[in-house]
Amino acid sequence: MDYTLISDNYNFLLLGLINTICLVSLALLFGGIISIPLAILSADRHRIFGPIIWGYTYFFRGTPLLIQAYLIYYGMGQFEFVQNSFAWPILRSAWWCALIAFSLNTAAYTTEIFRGAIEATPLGEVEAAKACGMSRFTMMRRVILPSAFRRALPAYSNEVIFMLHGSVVASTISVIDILGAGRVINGKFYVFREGLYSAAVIYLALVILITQGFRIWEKHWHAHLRARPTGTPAPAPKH
Amino acid sequence: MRFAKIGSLVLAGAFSLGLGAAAQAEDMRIGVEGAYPPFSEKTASGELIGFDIDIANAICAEMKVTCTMVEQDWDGMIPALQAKKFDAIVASMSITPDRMKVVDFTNKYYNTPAKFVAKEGMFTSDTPEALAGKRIGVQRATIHDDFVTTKYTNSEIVRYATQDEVYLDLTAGRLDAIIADSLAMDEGFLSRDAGKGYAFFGVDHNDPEFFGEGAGITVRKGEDALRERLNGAIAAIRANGTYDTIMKKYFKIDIYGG
Amino acid sequence: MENIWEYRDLIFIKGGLLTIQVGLGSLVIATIFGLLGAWAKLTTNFLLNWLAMGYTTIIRGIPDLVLMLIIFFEGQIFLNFAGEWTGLWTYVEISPLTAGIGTIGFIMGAYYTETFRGAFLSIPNGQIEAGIACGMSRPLIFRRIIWPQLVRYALPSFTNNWLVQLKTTALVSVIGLQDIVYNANSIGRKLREPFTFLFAALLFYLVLTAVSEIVLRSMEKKYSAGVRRV
Amino acid sequence: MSQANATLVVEDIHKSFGAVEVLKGISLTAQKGDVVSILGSSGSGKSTFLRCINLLETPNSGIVSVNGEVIEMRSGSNGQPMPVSRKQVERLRTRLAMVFQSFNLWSHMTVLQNVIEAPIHVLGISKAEATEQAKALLDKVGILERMDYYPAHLSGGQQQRAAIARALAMNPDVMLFDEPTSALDPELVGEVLKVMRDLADEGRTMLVVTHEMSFARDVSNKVMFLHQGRVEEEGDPQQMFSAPKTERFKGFLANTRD
Repeated sequence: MDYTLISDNYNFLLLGLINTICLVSLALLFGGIISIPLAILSADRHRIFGPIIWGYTYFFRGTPLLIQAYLIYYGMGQFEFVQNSFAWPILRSAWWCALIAFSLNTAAYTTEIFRGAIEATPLGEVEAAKACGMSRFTMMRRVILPSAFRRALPAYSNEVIFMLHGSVVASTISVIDILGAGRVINGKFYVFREGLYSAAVIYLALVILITQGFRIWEKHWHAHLRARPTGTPAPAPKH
Repeated sequence: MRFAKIGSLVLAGAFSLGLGAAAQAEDMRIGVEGAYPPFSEKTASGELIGFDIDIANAICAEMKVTCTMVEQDWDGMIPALQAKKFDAIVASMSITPDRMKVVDFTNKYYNTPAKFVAKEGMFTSDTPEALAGKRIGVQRATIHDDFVTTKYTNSEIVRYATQDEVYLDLTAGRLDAIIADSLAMDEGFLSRDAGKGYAFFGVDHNDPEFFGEGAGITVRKGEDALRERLNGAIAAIRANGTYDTIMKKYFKIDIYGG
Repeated sequence: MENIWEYRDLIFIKGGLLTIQVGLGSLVIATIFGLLGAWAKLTTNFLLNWLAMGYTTIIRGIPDLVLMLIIFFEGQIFLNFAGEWTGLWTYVEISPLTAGIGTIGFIMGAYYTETFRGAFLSIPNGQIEAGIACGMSRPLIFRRIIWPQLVRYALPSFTNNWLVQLKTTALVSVIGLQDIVYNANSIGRKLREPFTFLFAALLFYLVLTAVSEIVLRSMEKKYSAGVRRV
Repeated sequence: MSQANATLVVEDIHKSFGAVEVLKGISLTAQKGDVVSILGSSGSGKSTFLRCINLLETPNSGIVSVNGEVIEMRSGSNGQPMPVSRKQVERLRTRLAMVFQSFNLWSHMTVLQNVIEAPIHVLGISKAEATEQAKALLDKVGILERMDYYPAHLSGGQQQRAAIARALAMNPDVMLFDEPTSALDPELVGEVLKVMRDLADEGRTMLVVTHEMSFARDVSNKVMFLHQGRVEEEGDPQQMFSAPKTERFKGFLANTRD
């Protein structure tokens, strides 16, 4: 391993790190926004939207992200009308194509996670809300979703890590993400260890950071689930 | 198979899932690319064809060795050679000072200049100034990548794993210009349906600092015996007309270069 | 569309079969690694615990494609080195197929480790004690009491992992293995119909997923007989 | 007293689950300050009756009116009746607070948050006002010092008292208790019953489904005994307990110790 080669080319790796972080966090943001209404509708077993949402999640969860990204990046260019459309300035860029593919993909997985969490809401808590005269909207906003989000957190933290793992696909459609940066360095100096191992270490560090972050978040959010300590319990933290 | 001990069979089996095959002295594996028309590409049935492939076969025949073609993505080509996944690379790899630091080359087996291609009439000059702010597509880890990365610092360089992808994104409108071997682009792109409306612009680029002295066969450092045998084979097929026959099959001009 | 028909052999027969081959081959490896990993995590040997911990942490920490590229090269270098060092072989090739199967198996093994560990922990200890109390030998207890329940408890998570694994096989195209993705992508590019060909590949995966789900879910049903009646 | 100014009037409620008819026409009138105990063995339909009153179960037929306002029903698309206006149901539910057997506190909120939730988000009271009121109520049920705890960290008796405070916070016209002490350990029953006694003394209108005979006898001013979906016997508690008219109620009393 030639460490000077890595330190001399840290700018590529930094660019890759920024691209990966931006892509993953924006995809999670968009995916999250899309998934909430979809999860509510599909937990509701909506007669029209239910099957459509099921089809969407099945399609995106049943096929590899790699092909989804290829399809959006290479595939869309096949059609003249796409190239002439208003969307082309966005679809033209590999970065945006990656973001679209990632967002749609993670939205599908997140929808399923949230749907499961919503369906697992204790019936009694829903009835208590009804008995208080809450409207469906208030009940969803104040009782069902807040408790569903908490229940979904462990599964969602896995999804975040899977999204980070999946984001390496960006490097195969010419985006310089972390792996892409590693491969640029490798290609430039005809080596393989320097670039790949740097990428591996950066990804590992990111995963550890994410895991720790979620652990802290869970600790805060799951105070209501933790077993009661023996003796006098401590009061919940003030918000 | 020349295993010293029976025990090794067990070990090898554990690692290789039935694919372990010890190399025999007169077996050779050659690394090729498969996505660089007309030098190497694949037919509908998955067969490898192209100038590089034919040359590799001719050389093997000349050396009287049995050759296996191993396909490898371009940017892992040299690492794979060093990991001994194959013994030599016949993949239009240019002989450059940078690469000479890590591998050895035979004499060249062809030499053609690099050139820019864009939509017809879009550019008149290919200087770094003329292409400033434009998106230039290249294949990753090629001499062309090295050239534009170093010289065209004001342009956005977009790197691809294969040359095919470069063409696809040029025609998809994602790139303003591309640079690659002129011959490869002429035969593999411009003269085909996909390349309609695109043309060369600017000058021939053959600065030896970047472009070296032509394409050679690549071997690991220090494998002088193999290199000399390959050199001998190249000289032989040039002398006996095999080279010319192959060349005429693919090109109208002489690509060996002066 | 007629192009897809023309290239059907290369895409669906050669590429598709390779994809299935990689999937099933790596499943065998992953199951072995998973069982070994679960055993290493559950045993009281400190070194083995530590090793298994490291294994699952690294795998969960590094994207599969990065690992695959690393193992593709390092595995070969290691084999060469081992051969030279022991003098047992001069060259053993890791073909892309071997590398793909081995790497995916190795990676997914970390996830199966959790599957099998979880399943093992779900078996009430009392049942094992009951077996001991009946005078059953350890292998007998494993074969008659632990194993059937292990399968039952592991199946749901096993199904999920397999569905992930199936999709992971697409990555072998990046190390040059000519699976369905590689072929669809390269031919689609060549013919300038990338969408058509990639979409065909997508549907192929969708079918594999659907078939796997049907088979595994029906197995789950069969194995969960008597687990609980609600 | 006439039905016109009754707080709660329920007339001829029928309810079936599939082919099983659980309620076969039950009526009830509660004036302000009435404490009605509803008794019956399990499966007699007493909980279902209570749940029909605030439409947690939709009755197949029958009329519910609160403070003279009738909940309007219509025939739904599947032939089953459904409320004409969800808004009306939601509004009337705020007048009919319910305390559940299994507490049903919202597990992700602290006790205080549970109590102020509906006043803020359903009644539209300001947070400061709701908090002040909630603290007073929590003090009244004796768990003020536990207001920042999550439900999972409280004993069953404390949780049920918190749930009563949550119901009281709506300042309802009628409180419905669905077996409020059945899920509690015996030593915790007393603290909940005491709170309920206090509420009765205050003149709250209460409907209580219970197995606590002492409560039914001593606290309520009216007792209903249900058997297989019908009212078997009803009337003044003292009379009913000292001289049961029906064999079934006699048997029920004999089998129930308090």
